[in-house]
Amino acid sequence: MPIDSGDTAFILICTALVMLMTPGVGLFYGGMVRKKNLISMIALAFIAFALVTIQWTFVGYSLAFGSDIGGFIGGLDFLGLNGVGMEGDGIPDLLFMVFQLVFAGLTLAILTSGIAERIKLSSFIIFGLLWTTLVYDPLAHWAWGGGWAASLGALDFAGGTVVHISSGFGALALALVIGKRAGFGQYSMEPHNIPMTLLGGALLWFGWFGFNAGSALAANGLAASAFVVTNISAAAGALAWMGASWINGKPSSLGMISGGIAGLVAITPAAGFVNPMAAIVIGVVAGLLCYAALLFRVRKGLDESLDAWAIHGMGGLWGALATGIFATAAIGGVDGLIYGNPGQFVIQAIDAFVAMGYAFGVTFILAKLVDMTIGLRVTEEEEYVGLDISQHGESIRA
Amino acid sequence: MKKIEAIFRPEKRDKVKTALAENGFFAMTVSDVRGRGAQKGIQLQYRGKRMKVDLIPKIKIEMVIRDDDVPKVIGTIRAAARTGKYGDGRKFVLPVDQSAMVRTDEFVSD
Amino acid sequence: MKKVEAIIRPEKLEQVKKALEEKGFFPMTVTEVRGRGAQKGICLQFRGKKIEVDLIPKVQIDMVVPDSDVALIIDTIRATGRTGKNGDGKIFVSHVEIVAGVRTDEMITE
Amino acid sequence: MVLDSGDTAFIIICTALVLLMAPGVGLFYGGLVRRKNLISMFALSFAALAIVSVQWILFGYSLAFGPDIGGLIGSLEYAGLQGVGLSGDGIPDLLFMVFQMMFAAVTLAIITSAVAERIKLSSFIVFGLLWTTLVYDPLAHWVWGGGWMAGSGILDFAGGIVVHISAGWGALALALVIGKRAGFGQYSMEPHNIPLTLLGGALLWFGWFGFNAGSALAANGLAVNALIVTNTAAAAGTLAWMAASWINGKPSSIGMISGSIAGLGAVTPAAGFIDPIGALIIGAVSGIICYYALLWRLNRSLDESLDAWAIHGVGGVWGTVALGIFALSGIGGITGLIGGSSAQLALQAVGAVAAVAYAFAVTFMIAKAVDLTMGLRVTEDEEYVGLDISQHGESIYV
Repeated sequence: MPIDSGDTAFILICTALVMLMTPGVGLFYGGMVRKKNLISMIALAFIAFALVTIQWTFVGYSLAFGSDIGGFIGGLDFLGLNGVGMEGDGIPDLLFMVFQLVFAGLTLAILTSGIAERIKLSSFIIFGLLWTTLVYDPLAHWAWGGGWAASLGALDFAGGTVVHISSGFGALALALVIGKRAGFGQYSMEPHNIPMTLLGGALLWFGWFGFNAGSALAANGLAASAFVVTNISAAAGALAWMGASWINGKPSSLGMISGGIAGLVAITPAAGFVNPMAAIVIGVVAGLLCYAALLFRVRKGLDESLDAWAIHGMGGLWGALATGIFATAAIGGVDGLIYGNPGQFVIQAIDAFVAMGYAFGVTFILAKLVDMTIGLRVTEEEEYVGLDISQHGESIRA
Repeated sequence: MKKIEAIFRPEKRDKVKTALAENGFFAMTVSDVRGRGAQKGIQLQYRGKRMKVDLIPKIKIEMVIRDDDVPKVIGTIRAAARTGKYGDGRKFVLPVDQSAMVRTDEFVSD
Repeated sequence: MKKVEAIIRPEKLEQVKKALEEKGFFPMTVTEVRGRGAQKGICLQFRGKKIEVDLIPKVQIDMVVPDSDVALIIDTIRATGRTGKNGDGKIFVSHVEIVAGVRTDEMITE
Repeated sequence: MVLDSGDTAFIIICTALVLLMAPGVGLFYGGLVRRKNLISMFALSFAALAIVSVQWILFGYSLAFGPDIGGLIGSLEYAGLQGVGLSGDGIPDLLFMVFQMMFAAVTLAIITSAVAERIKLSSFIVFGLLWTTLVYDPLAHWVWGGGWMAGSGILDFAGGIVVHISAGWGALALALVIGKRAGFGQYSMEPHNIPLTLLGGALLWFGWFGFNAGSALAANGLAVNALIVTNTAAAAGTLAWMAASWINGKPSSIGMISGSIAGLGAVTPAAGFIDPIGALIIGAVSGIICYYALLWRLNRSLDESLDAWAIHGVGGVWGTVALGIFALSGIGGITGLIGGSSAQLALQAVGAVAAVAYAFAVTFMIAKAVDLTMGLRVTEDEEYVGLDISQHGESIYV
């Protein structure tokens, strides 16, 4: 099939939009930490993106999208982008490659939630390279590169399993290995710059249109449908979280934007398969579920600091299951539970739980490995003065 | 009347505020400051190079109270703000000669 | 004990800090403040219009020291903080009755 | 040729992305200055955007892209956009005009680096108008408007010569004329708001996709390649600068983002001619040489305050020359040194040297002329209280 200029234009722009989500995550997280770690959070997002760019160019793309080896991983045939060219099916192969690259970069940035305010920069670089190679790339292969999940018929439109379950449950494992922040639970660690978090959230919402609609890989009706349900689910999630937190006190702006993100996460795997009414249900449930997960996390005294687990992990899990419930053949060609196809729900559940187990298990092992060799964590004094000064030699003047 | 200036760790702010309020001391002014004490800041080891972080963020609260409340306020702040490690901070007590309200014409002097 | 409050130009902070350190005075608290002095700020001429900028950013250094050190500290701050132009700042000294540590039960009274 | 809706859609969006780079530069620079000059840096970028938008429509576009006069400048045939219409080759001529306008605007915004914290607003407006007319427009004509560089085969895909060499070396000349900031070298002038600079850097990186990919002027394989090499060079520059500065101390986030911009600046001229591996090398080398250029600038205590010279100027020269080294015939039809042909390298070197000399010399003369007539610089008191208050009557203090 020849290259279509409209499709190519659309995916080029979507790639740029998804790229902007990575600093968006940095700002989102940066506003939620204490002032002494703000620069560090934004810097980690940039470093994640830069690292993955290089890794993806050399091996990552090939591992994820190379010819299938046993359903588990891609072969090394696209090493160094060998054979990935300007021709392709509707859009150039190279464009597909870079569109997938920005997803991988974003996923590593989301993971930094688990190690906020206490990670050693050098260890993050090593860990990040290992993680994207051994967790992200296989998961991307399973779902999109012709791996076992794809053969089974599991649906993941834009990355509920690959991006959100992997980063959310990975962040949880990572937080368990690195341990709590000094003083966690003894005194409050309030977000110090909420407008910055709201700005980051806005960039995320904006970029998510590229993320989900672009996953149609063409400027067509499916992309438009994905765009619509993405926005609806985000709005429903924001209102649901706001409502739930209002019952317990004041509806914080932070809760509202978290609900928005929860809705966006949950609709991600389903965006190409569900209609707007289902998107409302998915978004509302995501808002409530992620809010409950966050309260559970806080009550348990788990320091998965910025709630990638509660929002991306649990939201991604719900979204993967919801795809099996609400999918309708009229949109994506596959029916779900409520349209009389319980089989799809079972497939979604298998895929989601295997991905969850894999992401958690492998992340845990990698984190332990890095921790035992070079140490994940900064010293107590470095942590006390903050990572901005201790890792970057910079600080924010009052 | 005395003025108390207490400088302590920022993360203890809420605890100190609550403890003072429970003992009936409510009025105060709070500022974000940076400071260093006799222990000369925090030394970080960095690849053999040493790096000194000397001005560390602290909280300063200022309260003007009656002379006989001084020991109680000092005790309360101490109990709430102490971790036992260097960098817990200091309190200074200064004499205040007069205190005048802005809203009313009230004028208190010793 | 005396409390020295020195209000200086922000760009002089590093030099003043260093000079005090060399003279052996390490502990201090630094606050970013804005202030105006007797010269009534800086008056800018703009096409016949006058713009007065009166609250100009300054840095306040607070130190509590034995009475006998006050003169040396004032000299040191003056020597390094001075540019000779309006707006170099001012130094105030007040009496401190009690100095109490937070980490320890240290209590110095006069 | 008829208009292509895909290409047109793409370039319209790219124009918007490039527009966003102007405030991006403002944020980037705004975070690097002292707090009393933040509004001023931001306002200068907006002023640059406004000045150039008007100048470009009245006669700038015609000077750059009008019928050639002696290889040096375009004629005034398109003055007032006469004859620039809705028809065109793939995209409407008007769209090409406005896309180019944004480049001119961003270039003028970049040059404000040299005059940060001490320029008189009225003088900047006069200087900016002269500069964009006498430096930018001729250079754009030479390279893209059918001038002597285009005629002799000197290549510049998206503006290494036109945008980065001109802004960077112009900034150096301007800094020499206006002189150092009061107190420069006597006390430190630390960046006061690093997160703002990082946000600006994120917007630049994002906008650069439009800048470079859009320069293909169509949504095709060449655009895709340009986007990928842009991203790759940015990532390589980030990591290279980070590593270089890590050796000398802490890897600052400012250094990291400066490395990104260095990579982006260097890949700009080459984006349509190289592959991702070439981009990796160009980006990494750019990160390192721009870092040393910055150190050199500091050693010589030159107050080219925000390093447009070190990053855009030096990075632009390197990128322009590197095009002659890494060009592959399979991508842009040009063979560089690694393909066994040294002819292009020689041409590129001539182009870079000529552009450096022209930009530096003419900027120097314009700056001198403005300085002698109306004075470039604010008074000492105005500088001390900051340009926010003295030039705009505003302040970010509460």
